Amino acid sequence: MRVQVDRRHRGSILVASLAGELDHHAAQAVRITLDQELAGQHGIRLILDLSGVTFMDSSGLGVILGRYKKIRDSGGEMAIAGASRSIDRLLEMSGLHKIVRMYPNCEVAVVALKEVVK
Amino acid sequence: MRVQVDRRHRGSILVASLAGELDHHAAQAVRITLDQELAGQHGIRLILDLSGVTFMDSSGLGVILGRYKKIRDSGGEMAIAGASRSIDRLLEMSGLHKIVRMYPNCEVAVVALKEVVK
Amino acid sequence: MNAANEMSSSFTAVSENEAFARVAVAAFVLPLNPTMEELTEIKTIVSEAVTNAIIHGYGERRGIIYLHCKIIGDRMELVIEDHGVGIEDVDLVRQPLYTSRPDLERSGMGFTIMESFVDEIEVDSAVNRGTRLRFVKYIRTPQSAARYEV
Amino acid sequence: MNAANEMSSSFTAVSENEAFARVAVAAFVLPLNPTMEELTEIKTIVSEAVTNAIIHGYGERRGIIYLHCKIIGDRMELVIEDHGVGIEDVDLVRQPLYTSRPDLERSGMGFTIMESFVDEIEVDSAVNRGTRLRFVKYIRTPQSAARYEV
Ligand SMILES: Nc1ncnc2c1ncn2[C@@H]1O[C@H](COP(=O)(O)OP(=O)(O)O)[C@@H](O)[C@H]1O
Ligand SMILES: Nc1ncnc2c1ncn2[C@@H]1O[C@H](COP(=O)(O)OP(=O)(O)O)[C@@H](O)[C@H]1O
Repeated sequence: MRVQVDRRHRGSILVASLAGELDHHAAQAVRITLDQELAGQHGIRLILDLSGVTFMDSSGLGVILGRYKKIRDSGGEMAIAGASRSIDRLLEMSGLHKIVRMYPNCEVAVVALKEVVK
Repeated sequence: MRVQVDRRHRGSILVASLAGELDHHAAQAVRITLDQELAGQHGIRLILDLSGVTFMDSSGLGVILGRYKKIRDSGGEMAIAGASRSIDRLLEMSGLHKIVRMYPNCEVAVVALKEVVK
Repeated sequence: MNAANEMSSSFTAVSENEAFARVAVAAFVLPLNPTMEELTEIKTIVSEAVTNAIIHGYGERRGIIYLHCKIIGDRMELVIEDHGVGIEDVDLVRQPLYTSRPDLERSGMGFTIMESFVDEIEVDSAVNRGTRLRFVKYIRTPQSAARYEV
Repeated sequence: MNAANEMSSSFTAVSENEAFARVAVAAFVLPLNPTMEELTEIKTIVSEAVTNAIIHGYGERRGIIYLHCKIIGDRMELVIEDHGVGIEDVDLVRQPLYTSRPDLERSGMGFTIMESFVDEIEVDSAVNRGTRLRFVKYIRTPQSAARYEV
């Protein structure tokens, strides 16, 4: 699984783009990579771009929920962008789509997240 | 495996484009489709376009050699176009590339075959 | 394909093999021409069951996972089995969001997802003997072809 | 991955399963990061051996094909076995272009191709008992990643 983290708009918003298959095998590396970015940051705004994720199961849900809780606890905001129909279905089953902001793609998410925190 | 047969230049040259995996499982259907086109034809000119073939093994060699013999026996010409590097390797191992004309793509093969039979 | 087509596989319980198991079962059912959605559901079931066998069934121990798949007509039967620690209270663990390993950030959604992606599910488990999941799924759309090449 | 990673599979000897066998082995060795060329070679070996078991080993009869794959470091061991008719003269059939079934338009190139795509090959066969092929192949390029997703 590839994870790429970009800083947008003078560092106020982080976009983490995941690509590949987000299963239990990939989860640990994704977790470590993301947590390095989040470490010691308060009020961070993170967009998880899932548009490159070709497969995901409940291990992926665990990673997403884990990051969501961390960010929320440190006064930040997290959003999901570009979830496929099948990922969307899993997010819905788990109730995650009720607590995490979801956007069709990264660009929309960036614009929306800037509004939210203003 | 998909097989598509096109007639080019007022029917004087047949182009059969194969797509998918040409293994033993696919071989029988490919054989039947091609032999229907060849049936009762004399002096036919066939270009086997392999550019869409994503996998091939020795069963594919058998199909190609079988068509080559039929066409040669009825006074026709056969050429292969668009073989990938790995298919090329198999054709070379079997000695087929010494007896069958090979071209990098379909367009080149059409031009060349028109010259050959003139 | 009137007679049954069957496939068994056993493999080392390591996380590298989660992808292998998904792909193997997907490739096996491909001649049924499942839709992309059905194929994703099948891969997800396999992934959940194999992951559970690795994390919960065997944990730190090495072990072997057993998989059996049988196709008759449009019916797929799938069995995934481990000889690990087993489950004490099957009704409890099948509840949505229940997980015995929140420390590993498990979501507790595995059983819920598996249940919603199959037509039948059967859980057999015995403590210190292991766990056996049996699924039945009908591939309802033999017409619509999903073509994959690996 | 210091300890061995192993996978066994057995499946109905029907031509639909040729693609399954190729894909399963390819998916299993993928964590070694083989090049595209190595992956094609591996799939081709599997395809040749499984096809031979179906056509020559079992012919009209139904039967089961056994496959075993083991990875230790960069070394892959692969065994493909049938319990079919067996081979009387192994030296004869290994010759390039030899085929006992020209009526099926077989090319007689299976053994030649398998031999040139592996580092070691071992053929064990007994008439009316079956045939067992054992291959060793080193994945020499663990660095260069070929990424496939199915
Ligand atoms: N193969 C297994 N062996 C032992 N326990 C299991 C197995 N599969 C599931 N369990 C138990 O069932 C619980 C719920 O499983 P599941 O719904 O997949 O959620 P999760 O894997 O996220 O914990 C697990 O936390 C575990 O306690
Ligand atoms: N599994 C097998 N069981 C019995 N005979 C076999 C088996 N594999 C190969 N053979 C014999 O070896 C011959 C050569 O095999 P091969 O080189 O693969 O060519 P082909 O399959 O095109 O005939 C076959 O024609 C067959 O007689």
